[in-house]
Amino acid sequence: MEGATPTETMIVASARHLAGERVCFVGIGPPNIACNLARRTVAPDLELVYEAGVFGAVPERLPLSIGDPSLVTGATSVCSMFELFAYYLQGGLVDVAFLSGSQIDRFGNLNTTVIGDYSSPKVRLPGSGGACEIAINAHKVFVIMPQSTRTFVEKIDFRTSPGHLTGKRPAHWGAGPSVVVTGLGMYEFDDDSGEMCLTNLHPGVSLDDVQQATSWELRVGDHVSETPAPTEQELRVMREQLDPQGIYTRGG
Amino acid sequence: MEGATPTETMIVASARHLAGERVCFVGIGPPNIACNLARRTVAPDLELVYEAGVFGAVPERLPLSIGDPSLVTGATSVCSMFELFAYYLQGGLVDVAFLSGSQIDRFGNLNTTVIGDYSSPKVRLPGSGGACEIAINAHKVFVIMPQSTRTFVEKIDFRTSPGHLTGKRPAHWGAGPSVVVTGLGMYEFDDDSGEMCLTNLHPGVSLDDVQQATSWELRVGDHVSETPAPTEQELRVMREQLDPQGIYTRGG
Amino acid sequence: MSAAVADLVRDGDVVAIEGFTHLICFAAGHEIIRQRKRDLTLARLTPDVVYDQMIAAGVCKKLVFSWMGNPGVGSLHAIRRRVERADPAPLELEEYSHFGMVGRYMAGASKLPFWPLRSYYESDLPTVNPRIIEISSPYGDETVYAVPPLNPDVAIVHVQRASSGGDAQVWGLLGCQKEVAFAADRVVVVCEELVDDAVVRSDPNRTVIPGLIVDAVVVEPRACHPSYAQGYYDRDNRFYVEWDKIARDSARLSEWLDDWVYSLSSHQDYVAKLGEERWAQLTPTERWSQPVNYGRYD
Amino acid sequence: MSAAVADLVRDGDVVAIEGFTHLICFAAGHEIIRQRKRDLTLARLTPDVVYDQMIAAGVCKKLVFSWMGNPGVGSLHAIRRRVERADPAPLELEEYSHFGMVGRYMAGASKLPFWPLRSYYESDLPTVNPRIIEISSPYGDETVYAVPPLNPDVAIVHVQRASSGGDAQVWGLLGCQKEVAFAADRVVVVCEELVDDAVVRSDPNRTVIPGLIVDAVVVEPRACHPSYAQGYYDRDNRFYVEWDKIARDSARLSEWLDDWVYSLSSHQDYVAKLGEERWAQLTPTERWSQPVNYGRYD
Repeated sequence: MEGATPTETMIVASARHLAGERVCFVGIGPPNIACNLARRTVAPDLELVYEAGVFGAVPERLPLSIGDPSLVTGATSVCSMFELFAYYLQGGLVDVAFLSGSQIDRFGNLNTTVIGDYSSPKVRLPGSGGACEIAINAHKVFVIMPQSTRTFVEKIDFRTSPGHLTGKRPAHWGAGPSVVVTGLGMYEFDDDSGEMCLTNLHPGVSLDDVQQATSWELRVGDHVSETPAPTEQELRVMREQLDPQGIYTRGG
Repeated sequence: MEGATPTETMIVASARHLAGERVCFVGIGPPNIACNLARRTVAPDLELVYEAGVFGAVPERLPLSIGDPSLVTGATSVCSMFELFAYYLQGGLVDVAFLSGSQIDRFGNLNTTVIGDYSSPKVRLPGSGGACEIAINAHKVFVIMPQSTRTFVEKIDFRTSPGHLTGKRPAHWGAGPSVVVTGLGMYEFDDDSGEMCLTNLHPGVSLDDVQQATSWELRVGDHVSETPAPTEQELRVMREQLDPQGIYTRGG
Repeated sequence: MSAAVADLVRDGDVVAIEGFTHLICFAAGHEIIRQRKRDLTLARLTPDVVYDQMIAAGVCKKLVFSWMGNPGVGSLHAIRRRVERADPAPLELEEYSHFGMVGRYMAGASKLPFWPLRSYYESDLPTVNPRIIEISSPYGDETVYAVPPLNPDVAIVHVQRASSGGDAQVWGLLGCQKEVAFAADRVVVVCEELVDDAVVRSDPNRTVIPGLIVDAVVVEPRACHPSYAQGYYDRDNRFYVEWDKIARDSARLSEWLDDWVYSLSSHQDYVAKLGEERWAQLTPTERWSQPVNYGRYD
Repeated sequence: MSAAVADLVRDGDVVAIEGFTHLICFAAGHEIIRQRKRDLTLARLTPDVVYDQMIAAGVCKKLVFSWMGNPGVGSLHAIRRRVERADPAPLELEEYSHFGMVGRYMAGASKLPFWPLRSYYESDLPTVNPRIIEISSPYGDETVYAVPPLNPDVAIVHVQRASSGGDAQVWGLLGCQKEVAFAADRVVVVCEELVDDAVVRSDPNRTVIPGLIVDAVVVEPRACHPSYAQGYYDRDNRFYVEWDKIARDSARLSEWLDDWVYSLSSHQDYVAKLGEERWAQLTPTERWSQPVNYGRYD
């Protein structure tokens, strides 16, 4: 089987991190593939929650939007968006939520609103959607996004979703970003400083590569491991079942 | 056909007052019979709302409780109690609501909580239920209750549901009590003083009778009419269809 | 039921057996009496006959409510004796309106520190319950009232059908079954029928409670008598009328508890004791919903 | 549709065509374009392709929203041109999060002066939208954020089935169809199928909107294309992908509006123009819910 693309490695690494988790708030695209891969490998009991109001989705195909009809048919429960946000998310039932962003800073604060000034933006991005309340209320957050000096920035242009702020989060929020997975490596957050810290390099990626793709001086963990390459089984599930057209995993 | 009992006259008079109304928040007992009588006579398009979460009920039998299963089968809509109270009542869709009470004062303030002191009551009554929010949010309130010096009192022991307070209600509430129907007569409220004012005496009832059954000096309208006696048709619908056992109308 | 109550209801707990006239789990109340739980705070919009029975049996020290009565009949005499005459012991009350209680469960379910509503203005309720507080709108002069969240230790919720995983579906009056379940720390789902997961999944919009938040699933048909389960059995009005006479007399009430609760080992005994003739009278004819097509998307 | 839009949508109105990915009434958007309405404020959680079309056509001066994008594909280029380059005119934005928008509709529907939620802490959203305000809990130190009510002048809500009186039933994703309808002054219900009142009344728990609040009922099958109606047709992903190319180029976009909106007289023409082959591809196989018994109580 052909070797993994960086996106595939990113998805597989995220999926493995879902081992032992129960309730996952899913976004569309790579997080969705990661969650469905985890259900077929390390987390068979994972329950998928979609902000459109679905709990316990069992999609028969790769959902192409956050509200795909395949998420509804055969699901455990469909409720109003109010109930989903109030009872599941704000009520504290979501163990892990996936977020992404166009910019992230060293504390895991995310921007999905604008590049440039808010009132005269260079690029107008989608905005919060549910991200702001997800970032605050989910027990923990997995960030999955591409890495470059344009995305890993010293200062984000707009804080849509709070991460570890400037080091610490209020105790009555969820724990915030716990892992960041990119196409190059993985990061966790230092308990004391709240700062992103490299824990893994994906196969073939050097320390220099990740520093080159980061706008600040990267903090490196004491023991940086190489991410184990995606297994044949993981690649097969992903390529044959979850994204046969390669829309998300191979830019198809 | 046998002549009307005071309760029957009270119910018929209330029903006639529903002419032209659209959405009515119904209580159990006499109000329920009045509403169903109105649907069969003066207000065929009246929609019945029950606090249990029912809109557009078409009960095939006389409901024996506020949440009788006959209110559900065949109804237009059943929603959560939150939605009923928030969207229908608080949202301003209820034209008329029926309330009752163990005590009422001249301004239509109602007590359904305690007789005596709250912390060591002589008689513990049911409490508000939905009455407090109904009194505030319905466009207008019809009060239906028996009349005596124990019920028509100078000062109520507990204000469960605000009427015209001490004369005026805030403008952003519903208009409050608009009519009081008892077994003896009917009352409306003076626009300026907010005070209850006799408008009708039921057949065979004298002015002296109603004053004897009232603890304050009763205000009497300029033109007190005699309530037209229940017609044969009204009595027949009530006795044959709505309360064949006479549970509410003849104390059976 | 016996195991669920033994495991999940603890002395001193705040317990809510909800259901607005519909789906009131009397069987759970009886089991709590049988297990002689003590010092419970009982929460419920409408303490009715089941709470009169529990309070008479001495399981409860405090009642949180919005309307107490024997619906369609009259008073709850055991509760009134305790409130009016401390007979045989006082009963603490914490009182709201219906919408206030609904809001309390919703705040509890949503982890909100308060719930706002347009009620209580110029009522005496806030003067006797200082937890009902007037607050200002940040957008103008208007005020609303706030009620605090209610998070019961245990919610006992009856439903028509559930899967073995606890995914529960309800039709007819919904009451606050969903809100109290999401608000509670521990949830017992009691169902008329256990169904295949596929039945639940054939109609996900009908699911009111996900198994995720359920700690025990009890299959106990007819557990709501004399209350009712839409489509399964009717309200037994005769019992409500009889209860008025039973509860007026504390000796007669004790006798009733002996005959119908303490001397029976389970709700199945209670169902049998009522007799098939009574159940036949309470069974409605069928009236099925028209199904809807969810479509298969693969 | 033509009459409903002519009668109920007025220049300068706040209009909400809701539906979260599901039941988005594109046909209503096209009719508004065709009737050349002007100066509308468009509200919607997720301005997607339908609002990109409407905004490109010049019906809108302001957008109230929480997430703008072509779901699963990318950006909305007509909207971005107006926001980033005022091309051809500026577009005013009022921005919340999803839960904030949901809360705004709920406050509107409930006549509450604000809606509280646990969001926005330490986000920059309140700094660019001063209507998002931090408030204190009356029960302790905690704060929450408030959003103001949103009461659209008109809500246009697509549903699967409705009676001629406007009682409307929905299954699958509910979005905010109920909340926006109760919040709006005027409501247009657009349905896939008109059904007998008896069908609605066979399953009252499925009714999302009562006819009481509905001003017009429009029967317009397939009105959600390229969005979908659960059980009736699938999302037409090909169109979403194509839109990305069309909308990048304002000349091409104008041409598309000419071909698919201005030159057609109704949505029936649009449906026919897409062709039966396309519709056949979008039709799912059947998957019916298991019915429930409500019982007849007489």
